[in-house]
Amino acid sequence: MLDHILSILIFFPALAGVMGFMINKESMRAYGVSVAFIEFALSLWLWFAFDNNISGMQFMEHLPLIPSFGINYILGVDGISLFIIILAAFFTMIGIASLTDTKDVKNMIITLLFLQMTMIGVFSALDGIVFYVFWELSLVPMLYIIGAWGGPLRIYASVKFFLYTFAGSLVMLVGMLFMAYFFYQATGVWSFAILDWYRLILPESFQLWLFAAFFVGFAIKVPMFPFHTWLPYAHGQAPTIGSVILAAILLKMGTYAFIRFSLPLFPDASVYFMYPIAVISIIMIIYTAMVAYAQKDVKQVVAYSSVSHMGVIILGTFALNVEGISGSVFLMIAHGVVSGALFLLVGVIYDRRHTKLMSEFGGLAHVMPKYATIFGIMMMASVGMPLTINFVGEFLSLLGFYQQSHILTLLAGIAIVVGAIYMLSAYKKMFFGEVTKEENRNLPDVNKRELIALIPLVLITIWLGIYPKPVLGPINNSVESVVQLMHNKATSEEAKMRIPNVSGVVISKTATKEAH
Amino acid sequence: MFEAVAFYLFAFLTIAMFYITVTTSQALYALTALAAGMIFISAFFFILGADFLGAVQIIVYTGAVMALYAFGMMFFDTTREVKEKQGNKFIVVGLATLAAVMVVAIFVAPIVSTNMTAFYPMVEGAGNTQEVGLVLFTKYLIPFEVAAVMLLVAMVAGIVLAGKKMDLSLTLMSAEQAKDIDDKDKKVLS
Amino acid sequence: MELYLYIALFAPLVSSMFSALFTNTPKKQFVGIVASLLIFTAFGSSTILLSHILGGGDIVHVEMMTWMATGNLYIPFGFVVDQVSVTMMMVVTLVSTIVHIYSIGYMDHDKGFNRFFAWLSAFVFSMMILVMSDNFAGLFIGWEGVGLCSWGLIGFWFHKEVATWAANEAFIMNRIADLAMLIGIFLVYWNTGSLQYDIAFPAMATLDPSTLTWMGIFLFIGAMGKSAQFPLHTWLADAMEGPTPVSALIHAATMVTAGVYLVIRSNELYDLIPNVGLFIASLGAFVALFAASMALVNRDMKRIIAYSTLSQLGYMFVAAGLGAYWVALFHLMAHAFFKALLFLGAGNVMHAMHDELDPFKMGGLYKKMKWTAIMMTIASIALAGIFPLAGFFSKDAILEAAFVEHHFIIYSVILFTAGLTAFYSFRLVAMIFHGEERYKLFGIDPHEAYKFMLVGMSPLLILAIIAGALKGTYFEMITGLLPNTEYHLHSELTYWIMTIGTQVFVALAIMYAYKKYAFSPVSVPDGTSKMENSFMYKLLLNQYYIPYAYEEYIVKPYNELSAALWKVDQNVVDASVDGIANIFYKTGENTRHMQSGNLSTMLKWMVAGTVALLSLAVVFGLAARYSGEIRTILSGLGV
Amino acid sequence: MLSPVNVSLESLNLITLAPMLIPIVGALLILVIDIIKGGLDKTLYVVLSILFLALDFGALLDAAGVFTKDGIVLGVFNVMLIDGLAILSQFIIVATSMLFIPLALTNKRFHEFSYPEFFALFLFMIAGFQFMVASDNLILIFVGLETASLALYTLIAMHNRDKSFEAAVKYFTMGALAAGFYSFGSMVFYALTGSIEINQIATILAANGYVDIGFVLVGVVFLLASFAFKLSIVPFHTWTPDVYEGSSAAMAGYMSIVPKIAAFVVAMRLFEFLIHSNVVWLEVVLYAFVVITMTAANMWALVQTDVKRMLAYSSISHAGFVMAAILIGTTQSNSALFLYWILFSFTNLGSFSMLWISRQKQLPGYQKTDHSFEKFSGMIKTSPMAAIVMAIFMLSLAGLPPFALFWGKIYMISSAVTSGYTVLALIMALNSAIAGYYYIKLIVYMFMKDPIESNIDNNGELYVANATTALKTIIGFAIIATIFAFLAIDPLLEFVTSFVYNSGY
Amino acid sequence: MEIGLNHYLVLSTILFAIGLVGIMRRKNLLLLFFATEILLNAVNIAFAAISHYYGDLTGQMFAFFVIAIAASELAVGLGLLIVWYKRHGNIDLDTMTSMRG
Repeated sequence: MLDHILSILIFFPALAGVMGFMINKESMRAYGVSVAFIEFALSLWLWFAFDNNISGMQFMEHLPLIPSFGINYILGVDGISLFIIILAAFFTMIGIASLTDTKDVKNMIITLLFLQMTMIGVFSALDGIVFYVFWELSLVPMLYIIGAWGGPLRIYASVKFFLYTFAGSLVMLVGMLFMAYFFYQATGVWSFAILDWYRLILPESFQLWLFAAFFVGFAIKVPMFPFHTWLPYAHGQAPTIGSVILAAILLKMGTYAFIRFSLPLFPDASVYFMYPIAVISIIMIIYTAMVAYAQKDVKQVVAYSSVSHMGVIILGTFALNVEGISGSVFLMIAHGVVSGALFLLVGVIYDRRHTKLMSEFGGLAHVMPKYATIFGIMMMASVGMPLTINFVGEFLSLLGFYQQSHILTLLAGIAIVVGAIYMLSAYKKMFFGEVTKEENRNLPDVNKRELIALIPLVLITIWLGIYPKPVLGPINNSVESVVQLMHNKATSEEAKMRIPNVSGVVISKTATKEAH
Repeated sequence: MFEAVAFYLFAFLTIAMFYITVTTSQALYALTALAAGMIFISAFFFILGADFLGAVQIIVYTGAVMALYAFGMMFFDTTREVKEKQGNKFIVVGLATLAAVMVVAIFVAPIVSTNMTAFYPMVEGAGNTQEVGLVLFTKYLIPFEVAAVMLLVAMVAGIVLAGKKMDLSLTLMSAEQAKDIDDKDKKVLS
Repeated sequence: MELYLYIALFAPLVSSMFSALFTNTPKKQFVGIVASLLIFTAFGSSTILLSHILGGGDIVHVEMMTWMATGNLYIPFGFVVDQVSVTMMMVVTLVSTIVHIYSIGYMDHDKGFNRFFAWLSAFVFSMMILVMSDNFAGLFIGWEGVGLCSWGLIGFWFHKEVATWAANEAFIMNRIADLAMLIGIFLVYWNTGSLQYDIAFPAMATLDPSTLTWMGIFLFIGAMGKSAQFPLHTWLADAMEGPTPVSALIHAATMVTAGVYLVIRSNELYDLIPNVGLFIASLGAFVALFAASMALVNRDMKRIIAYSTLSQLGYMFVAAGLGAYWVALFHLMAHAFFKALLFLGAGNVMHAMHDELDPFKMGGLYKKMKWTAIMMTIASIALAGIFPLAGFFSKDAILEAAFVEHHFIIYSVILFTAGLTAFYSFRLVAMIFHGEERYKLFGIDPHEAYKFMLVGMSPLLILAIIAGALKGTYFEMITGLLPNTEYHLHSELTYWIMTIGTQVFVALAIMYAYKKYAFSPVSVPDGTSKMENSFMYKLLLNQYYIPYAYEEYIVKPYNELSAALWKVDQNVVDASVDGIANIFYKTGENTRHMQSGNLSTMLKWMVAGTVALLSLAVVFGLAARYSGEIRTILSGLGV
Repeated sequence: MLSPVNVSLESLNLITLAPMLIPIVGALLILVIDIIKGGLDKTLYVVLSILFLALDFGALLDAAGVFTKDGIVLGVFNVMLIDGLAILSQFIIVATSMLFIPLALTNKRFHEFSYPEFFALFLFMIAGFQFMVASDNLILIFVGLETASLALYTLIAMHNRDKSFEAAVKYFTMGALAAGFYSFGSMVFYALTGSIEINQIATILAANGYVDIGFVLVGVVFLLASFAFKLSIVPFHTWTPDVYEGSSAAMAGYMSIVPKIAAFVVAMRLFEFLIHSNVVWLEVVLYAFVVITMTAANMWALVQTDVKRMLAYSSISHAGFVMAAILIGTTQSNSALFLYWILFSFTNLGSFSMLWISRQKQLPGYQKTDHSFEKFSGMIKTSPMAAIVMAIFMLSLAGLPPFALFWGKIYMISSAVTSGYTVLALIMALNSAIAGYYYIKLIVYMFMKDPIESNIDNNGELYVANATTALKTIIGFAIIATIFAFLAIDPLLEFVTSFVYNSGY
Repeated sequence: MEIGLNHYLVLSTILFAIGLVGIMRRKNLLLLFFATEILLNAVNIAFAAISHYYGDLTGQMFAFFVIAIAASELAVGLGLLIVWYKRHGNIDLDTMTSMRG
């Protein structure tokens, strides 16, 4: 079974989704939770069976699909994707468990299960086209979730989300076709397999164009400035569960793809574009943080904060060294947990008051102390308090990028200041002060169902903040191999210089460890 | 010389007739001019030695086609003047003139291509009809048969469209109405 | 010894978590007691560790577990108990224990009693991490942790707008400094390859000075935030909105001294870059004077003490900057004792006065609150640096250091400040405890604090008195780690002149304060007196208009810029995306009439299409046919 | 004197004729049956048609076997031509027709199906298309084209309502003009080369080195115009939306596939050799056609209020997309054309069938046209299965993986990429995004809007008002094929590529 | 003056253009059909001429089939015309605009 565990992970939720049509409406939530739980357990088993010492792909599956055109069903996980898969399984479970009474709960759960299939598919695909299939397919359930259960502008938001990302990924598709063609030219065989592509060394001029093509697709997904404007709408209108999944997993697709595709395929172009992208990241970080500060709607604050944090992830990715990339992968998970939790928290208050305007609240800490506490913990995680999960990622990302540019890191570091500004002021507006609105006086505190969803998130936030090693270790191994690959493939002098040779570093690292 | 005179004469006549056909507001004039034009065209065929084609032209066009059109016109009572709202005449004339001028500009140049071998040459001593027959029933047998099918299609189409009960539309009827019609049909048949 | 280390470290955490369990329940007396006991345990362990170190024992160094390890980076949770950290631990645990005990009484009627202890113990834990960590990353954990707890405690009474505002201000301002600190840490890592003190510092000796200078500057900026040095000082005065025990613990004794601790800890770095050290000293001297001047006219008891704290931190930086690390640490310790005492005393007064903070509305409280008055007076004497109290030994050493190092400007500034310190301290004491009983006008009936609170405070009182006596032992111990820079004046005479001169100067200042505020009638300032309208008075009362400037030139523009950027986001970035989409939609909308449904038009389109193709064909055909000629013509034209 | 002609039967290669003869015989049989005994039920004719089409399919398989063995086969005085293109396109034509015919078995009664002539004409039409694709003789192409077209005009009109007459008249008149263009174009080529067989034309033109480029271009212009009409390339497309709207949904779906593949094959035969001879003009014009057709049709589809009309514009856009294959002109692109069209056939027929099963006779007030978007509001609430099926068809049309059309799309774009048409590839890709909007629009209506009151009351009956088992089976087939297309792509691709390659394209 | 192929081609083009004018100008359906006949006849002249000048019969064949096609088209066209007329009582193109956009 372990040989096909990835396929099982991908298609089990889909199958369960199809079967879900037969389930009675009242029992649907229980069904959804059980399926998601089984899936989560399977993903944990994957982790358990995962060999931490192997830096390459594990649990590979290979099935010819369109061999004459080089499209094969290839799956595999490494340390980079493993945890995002687990996170996807986890958040689907949490999401379903915390679903408050929505209309058409059956449709919602089936959609979520399909969404889960696409998410896990994206992160385990090792074939460009299979990746693309899941990548695109993930838009559909999300479109439905936002469009059917969202706020007043839901249709605008969902269509915008869909079309924007769709347009971007089509450009990426053209890039993939070019990659396959270059591979064909080099070897005489069509192939979309990512591992095959890794072996291809392209001239720098080609790399630049292909990098740009892939970049459009990824950047919109991340979303990077100035392609980010779909996100506030999507989050603003989406139901809680939609925002949670969107922020926690779907956005990670873009950043993950940068590491899976852009860096190892185009090392020279990555170096070439490092500064422009870093500047974009910094704009993302500061600009969106300031925009977040100007928001009146707490969900929009969290949404813009997502963009801001994604900037740090991108920055870490383009540090092009082990520290930075490991940090950015870790931050993906961290941001997933934290922003997911924040959206859940916003959902809690929205369920009670049906408004997300901060001016409607104030003094909630009096009436909902538990809620305020959990929100506070998550907020502090979001602003990068050490010993919370976010800090590890943020610290490593910035640390990594510092090697490339000091000034830009300093500017990017403003994240920790501006982040604190919008988060604290939002928290203050919502929770501090006297209770001014009569409606808020008797709000019930978080209930059991919400706690079931939130407590694990709090625990993870702190656990991985204190002891990130179980996650960081495998990530580090895989990232090292990626960086080494980049170093080996780099053709230009500058790229060779910028991308460290890990094999040399490994020795010194063990030496460092021995020294302790 | 005769050829030239004939060409220019008939060219003038056909152009004039067809010009009348497309411009006159009297349907009857148009029909007559068209028929005349067709006949003049057959004259070209005779000049060019395509006797069979000339004969077919006269029979089919001036005979069958014109008869059908005339029938149609009677049906529509088009003895009245045809009132047509004309839009921008400039566009119509302009486009057509432009097309003509441009094609003519190219067509006045001689064709310089060489090796213009005739694939189905005319045979000395045989009449045009014979030659045509030979080619038609060997090389163009299949197109000929398909043309027969085409005519059958046209016939069936004509019958269906004009002959059958197209004025009662089952498409627009509700189920009950359609049923009534069926019952009536059955009564008629039985 | 490792066990004691862990106990010292984790007892506060346990305390915090235990208290946190009860945050949502009504006040439980035992929470306070248990918390105090646990902190006391930590204190006990620290004491054992101290005696171990004092007894010449080895430095206790443990590596608990790996925190982050990736690439070349390896950061463990490592803790070290050496001479410096054990001193800090002692200060922290001792003051904490006392503040915990005190708080049981002080927070008696507060419904957030349990929560208070959770935060307070969490703070102690963070502080312990800060001082005990054996690497910069761990230091940063504690650094941020104390920031967080400070946020929670300043904003403890979160229903008060000013309190939460002050909490956020403190947090954000600290964050600015933390950014610099983070950059400093990155610099350390990329240049030395490690964040461990015992690897990084030795490696620094080989680095080039400019790198080291940047390192020193960035780390010091971090220290400036935490220690509220100019220009990041405004948060400290505002932080007085928090409960008074918090002010005593965090904003006087421990957290604010973290910056000093950082500089002391990095002594090996700062020794390599004396220029930066001089800058630190100069800034310290400036802040000492600057803060003292603001304390002169302030009408808020706690703020006055806060400014005095700020001023004393300036002293510490002077010492640290001049390389007299042990002196800085000693002053830090002594200051912690008497300043905490002062604050706790102020807390008693506040309690008695029902949270009235204006000393002009007090007066003559000595009769009602004898013990408090004694304690505060002694603390003030210590603060003023009168022999033989703690302040004398530590402050005198700083003055000596400045003098010996020939930084006479710094020396004279801090000497003058010493006089100011004495004046404002006793201005406060005089106004509160002596003179008319002005509080009666406001109908307040003051009472002395609980006994156990006073008893709890007594160790501080004792230490404020006798700490100077420990100087010798301390010196012996600390020079095991810190540079042994003893300052001896060239001549005995100069020493005596200086010492006695200083004492006299200070004493005169105290007498002036008493004369002005205790022995002559004091009227509540109402904005009419001549002094109140003088420029200097206004300048000082408004804290040199710095908070105003921040509000006007930083906060407001930030708000406006944020709002503007949001507009940009909607009306430019987003609008352009929608605009592109709309181009297609609008084009479709506007050209759909091409499909008029009229057959005649459709036919015209077909012909038009053909004609368009034809014209292209003709152009192309002609061009092809006459290509030779065209080429000749073009070449004739020289194209 | 003329000498007698001796023709041996073997040299005629009558096998080349068999596939076309079968539907003709079938059509005649239907006519005869009707004459002998009138008033028989449509089911008889439907089944008969299917049987004859099945026979036709069998004959095609036979021809395919001959082709794989012997290569290109000429027959009956070299008028008939059986090559890979002919076989592939006939497969598509016949298979799609087999899928289409059962759509006549509707729940409601429609005028055309009550006539046996409908089925006879239908089979004649198929024969016409088959002749059209299985020849490179311009005369036979013309005659075949006209046979098919005349039958098609009638089939449209037989739906028997005002709009369908209007549609038929429009289609007919423009078709007549296109026929004029076609004959004029053929005339020019005949004048140039003395031949009307495409491969001979190509040979002679190449031998002369295209000296009369002006003449060639005029000929190309007129032929291009006539095929642009058939393929509904902008600005020759104007008939398409009206005709689709006027005819029944099933017929519209059929029209979007079969006539076009026939026209594509002829266009491929006609223009491929010109493209390969570096007639730059043609390249430029085709490029413009492809881009304008894709983009403009997409933009018009955006603003439609009726689903069928939207799909009409969408099929114009798809035709433009596929037109790129002719522009690119490599084996890969030509294979991509067939692959795309095979995948397009069942996807598009499926989506039109979904409209067909929801056809009402009386339109409620909120609906101005047969299939206005409002009709589908909140479909997921009342008939979820139908909504999901429809959504999958829409997603497939939008080119969303892993549904059928995606594979055709990537293969097509890939062919552009491999031939260096990078910008074209990008334009093709981005047009899919524009197209995404209007497909999504329907999904938005179905899934995100609230249903109209009356539809809740009758439990979504209207969406399956016209459904029977036969229709559902067809849709079921189409949806399964659409979803699981990826399993069949590989054999399909190999099959198509070998056929195209062995035909020399 | 020798009459060459070009003369016929030009004549054919002119007649074709007249046909186009008719196609575009006529709003009466019947008269519109006349114009389509003109188009086809114009081409026929050219075919016959080419056939004559090349001594090749193919052109005449084409012309023959074109006549056949013209006849069949006429049958279907008239059928459509009649159906439309029965419904609407006119054959004016301008009334035929129920579908648009």
